[in-house]
Amino acid sequence: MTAEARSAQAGYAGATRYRWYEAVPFIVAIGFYFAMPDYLSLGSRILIFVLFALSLDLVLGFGGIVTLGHSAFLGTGAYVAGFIGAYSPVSDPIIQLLGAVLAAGLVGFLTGCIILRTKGLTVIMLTLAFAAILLELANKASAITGGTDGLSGIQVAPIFGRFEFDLYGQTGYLYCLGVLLVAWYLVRRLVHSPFGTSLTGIRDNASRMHAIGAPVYWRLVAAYSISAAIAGAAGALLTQINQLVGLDVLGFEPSGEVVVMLILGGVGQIYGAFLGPAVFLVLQDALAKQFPEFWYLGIGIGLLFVVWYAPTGLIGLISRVARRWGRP
Amino acid sequence: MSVVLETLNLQRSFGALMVTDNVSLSIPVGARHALIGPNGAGKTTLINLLTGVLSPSGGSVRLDGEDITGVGQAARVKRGIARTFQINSLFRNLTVLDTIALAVAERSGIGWSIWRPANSYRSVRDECMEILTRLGIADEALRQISELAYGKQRLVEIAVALGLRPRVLLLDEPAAGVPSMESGRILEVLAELPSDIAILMIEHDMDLVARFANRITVLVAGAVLTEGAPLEVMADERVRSVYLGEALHG
Amino acid sequence: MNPVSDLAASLISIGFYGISYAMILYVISVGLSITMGMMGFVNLAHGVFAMAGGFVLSICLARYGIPFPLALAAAFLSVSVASVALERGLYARFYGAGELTQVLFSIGLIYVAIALARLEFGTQAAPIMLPDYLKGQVKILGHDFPTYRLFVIVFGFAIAFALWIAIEKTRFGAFVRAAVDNRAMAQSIGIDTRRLFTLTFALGSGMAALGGALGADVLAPQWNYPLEHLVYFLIVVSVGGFGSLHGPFVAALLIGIADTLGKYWFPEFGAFLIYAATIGLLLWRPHGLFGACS
Amino acid sequence: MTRIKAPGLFFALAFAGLAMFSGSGAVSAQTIKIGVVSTFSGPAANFGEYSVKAMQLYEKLHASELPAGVKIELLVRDDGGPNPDKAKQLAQELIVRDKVQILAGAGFTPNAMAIAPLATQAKTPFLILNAGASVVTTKSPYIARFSFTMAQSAAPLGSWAAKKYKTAFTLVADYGPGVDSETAFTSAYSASGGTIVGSVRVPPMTLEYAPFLQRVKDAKPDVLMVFVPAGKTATGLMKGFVDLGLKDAGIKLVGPGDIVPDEELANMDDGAIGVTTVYHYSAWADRPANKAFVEAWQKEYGTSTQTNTFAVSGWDAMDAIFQIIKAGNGVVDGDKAMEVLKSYKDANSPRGAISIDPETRDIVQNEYLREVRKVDGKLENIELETIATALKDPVKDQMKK
Repeated sequence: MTAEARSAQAGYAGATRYRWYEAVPFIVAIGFYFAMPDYLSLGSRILIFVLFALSLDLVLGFGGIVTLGHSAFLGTGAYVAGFIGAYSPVSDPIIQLLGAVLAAGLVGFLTGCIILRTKGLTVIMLTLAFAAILLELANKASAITGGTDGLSGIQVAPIFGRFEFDLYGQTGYLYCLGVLLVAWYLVRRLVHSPFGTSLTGIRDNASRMHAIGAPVYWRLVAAYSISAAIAGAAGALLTQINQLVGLDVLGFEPSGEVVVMLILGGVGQIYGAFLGPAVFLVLQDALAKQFPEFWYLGIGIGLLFVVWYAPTGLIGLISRVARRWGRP
Repeated sequence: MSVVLETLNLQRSFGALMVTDNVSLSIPVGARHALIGPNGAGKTTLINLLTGVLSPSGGSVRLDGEDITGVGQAARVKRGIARTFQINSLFRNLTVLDTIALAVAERSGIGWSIWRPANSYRSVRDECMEILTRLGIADEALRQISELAYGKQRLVEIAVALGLRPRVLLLDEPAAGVPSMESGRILEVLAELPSDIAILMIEHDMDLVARFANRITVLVAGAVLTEGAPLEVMADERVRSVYLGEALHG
Repeated sequence: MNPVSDLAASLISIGFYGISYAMILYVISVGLSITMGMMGFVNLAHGVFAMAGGFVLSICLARYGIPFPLALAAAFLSVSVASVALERGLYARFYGAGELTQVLFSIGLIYVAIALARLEFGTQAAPIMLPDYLKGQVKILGHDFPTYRLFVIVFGFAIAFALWIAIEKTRFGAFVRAAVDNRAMAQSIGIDTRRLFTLTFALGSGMAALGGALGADVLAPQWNYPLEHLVYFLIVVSVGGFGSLHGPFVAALLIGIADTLGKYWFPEFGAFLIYAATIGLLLWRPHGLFGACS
Repeated sequence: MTRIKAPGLFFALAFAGLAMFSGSGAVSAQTIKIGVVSTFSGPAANFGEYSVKAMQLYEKLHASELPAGVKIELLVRDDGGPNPDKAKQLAQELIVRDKVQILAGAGFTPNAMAIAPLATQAKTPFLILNAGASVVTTKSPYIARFSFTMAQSAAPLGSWAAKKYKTAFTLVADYGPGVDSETAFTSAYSASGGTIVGSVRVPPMTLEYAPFLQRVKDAKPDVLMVFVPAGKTATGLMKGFVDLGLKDAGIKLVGPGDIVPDEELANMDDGAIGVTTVYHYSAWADRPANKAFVEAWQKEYGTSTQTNTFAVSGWDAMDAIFQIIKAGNGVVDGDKAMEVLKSYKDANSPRGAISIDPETRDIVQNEYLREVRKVDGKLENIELETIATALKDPVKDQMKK
């Protein structure tokens, strides 16, 4: 990436104004709504994972924290939204969403305070371990979580009291898109702020950031908590769309897959988080249909291909191609 | 001259190895102080102790007469101690401007701002450009660090430290790895720094030390061998033998 | 009936199982520790080699009736050789790449491997038919111990000893230690790190295969093996401290015994204990028990 | 200035790519579409694989019975394991996009629960092929179960065990089915006068059972009831049972049939011999209907593969689907189909006489006492006696009382 391209993104000399291509994901998403009304269920799933990947991009892409336990927050959000819907009279989706965001942010803050004292592989192990403990906890507390049978009986009222979640998933899709839009705006502001720039600095060279007097640890804890809160929102959406929470939201699979999706798309560039999940889930959907039993092979080869030819992810690949075309 | 930074019997050991052995230094306001010694003498360790990267096994560090031995790295920076690194320690993926702006932003307390875009902080940008102009690298402001020549990266190292508006500047071999033609430029830059900044410089190049310093401390095996005015120190037999040995090795 | 000697008998029995489980973990993980420490490669696909070892053993025993010791050797050799091709063809390209790329690469490799394993071996675990002389029980000091578990323990200690000799006392070992300490330095003093990496990688993968084969009776070779057991291997390596040789040994013993005793005394805490212990240990020593503290 | 133009293009392509996968096209009105959402990858890949194979086999053998011109199309989707959100997405797409008339599958209870509201909304009959939690059928009036409930085997097992053994220990995997069978066994066993001397719940993916079995050994029960996931976990348990000397100590190992699955027996060693279980099916049952089923299966898929519970669920479900199609003469209407299902009876299923309880839409079937024996050098589940005839789900029966 050239200096111009980089500075066009963020930083003190950067440009914060919006460029046309930043609207593309949303235009495509809206186009998708009209063009493929039969695929809105897959569409919602993609939007939710985009949100999840976006939250991961904040810590992994901008903060440089490699985590294999991000499902801890997806799961916390999913269960808290589920608890509110199942055990309290509150069935308003927005309130459930906010509850999930707060709870996941809090869990992120508490675990972040511990995890971020360490570095490298130790961080990976600690994130893994915390997610595993939460999974065990949810399994043990089957009286309230439903254990492996899942938490059901979740009441979700129509959004704003008007728009009901329907069989075709139209409301759900637009709702997810709305939440994603808000989260994207927040993340974008954050990334362009001095805080975001300092995160990039920490990722590139933490000891340098110490030397200029930045409170590196607390910056990371803050980023981690915000990321957790956004992941919690993704979890809440999952709950509200399905009106059911399964134990698998806390499992290793979402943690691992979201990392794969994000790296596939490209880390630290916001839009990699949009592209990665879209490609991964569409591929998964298509391959699982063609060869229901062996889609791993396709995904695996696809990943090796990307690692081999596009180490900066699909976004990196695209900008390379774009540059070549742009300057013959 | 009032003392700004001093150490009293500072000690640090790694296991059985004493890397800083009873070092007492005192740096007055406006000092141009050089710290020399052979490889492994514990010079960088001393800087790490002064900046709070390492905590000492014994002794104390004082700033303006106040004990800051237990004070963390960030807080020391806030109180005016800045450093550069022996090996370029910059942000490969950031621009020169952003690199310095990070320091300026931390100093002016906007590092926590999460809503306003960074580029809307005009004053930060102006201050960065002012520093870059002073160092003669304003043209490079928008280039990425990794695209810069090594000598220019050394200047950026100094610029970052200046962005912190230090009262005490600790330079860890500012000209290391720079061809002698360019090292002259670095010396010029240092000479132009405000005279009220106290500077402690680690340096190997005796030529450079002779031109820069008005006081020299010689560190050998973690302990102070001698301290004094440049001519005095360079005439010292022990120093000569240490450096002769070093030269033969090197 | 004497409750004290009853408890002692139970503990001896449990401890025995814990140690044999630990040996399996150790033999599989030690290779990962060395490759991670020396090449700085986050190889999440290490379990693939262990799985391959298990499958090779199963095929040798069930399909071709090859004697057990030869089958173990075959697992080690075939996987070592195959891993050289993988290392030269794929891994080598990513030595300089970042952690993230390596994570993605090795996950891709896992996906491909498990898909192939499924195509070849189906969804069920491969059967392991132990020879008769390793079945049954052995009586030692009045206690009955399963013969195979005893074999695993003896074998594990022998491997640990052999590796210690190989790394501490041979020229190859000296090179490996030098490269773990400082790769650039090793290169500058004339060590052919390229070849050294390949050899070490082959050794590490071979150890994984040996461990996978040795442990196949407990951790049955099945196509999802590399993902299923990944976390345990990583725990052993990170608790032991990567790049260390005796680290994984001590960590495996610690984890094997603690896990087994924990499940015996507090079964209701299930998997909590092991994760809580890992978190505790890593907070106490972030670089692991024997990791380089830099 | 560099403009990153292509991302947009790529997004467009990525989503446009979707369009290509959507083209199922128009089919003749006489094609009945059946969507199967089950597990074909992950540790539980057997669930879907065997059910679908049995459904295809039934369809192949009975195609001539369909009304003239009517064809059946199976649309198979992989939920990858206990992933309710994935299962729900797949089911929803099958309903709204592929317009399937009948749904089947659900290896896991949470997946069934996630699909249930869709079945209700779309009035699509949903035939459960595995998920065994009692509560599943209450989640939608369009659900009918062709597999089993956990209590159906565990409760008769408890009553039977209490008559022969005074003290029992239970060891179950700490997840839904395990806890369900523990509960059903314990209450039946206690009700019939037995004493539970201990119980332990183990992590579901446990392979090394030594520490748990040592607890059992310490407690010295007469009988040990276990439920752990089929496959290598169950194999590991039986190895430990022998290795730790529980078998020699005279402790009897019993459990629901899930612990000695028919398709896994070939991979188990002799440690499994003597394990006594209660289940609704055995591949070695000598009912003529079963012999014919096994023969047809092995002719189609090879003699090395066994029929099992997933296969028989798929087989019977397909039989019911044929009845629905025949009753509607090629037209499937959700409500009418449910009427057919509620009165569904088959005296000649490979598992014996079965029917669907019109009240609960749950399966009513026999339970057999079986023992693992070695016959001609191979392990087989031999049915000893029928210990419950036309048994309804005991949990729902109890709730009524």
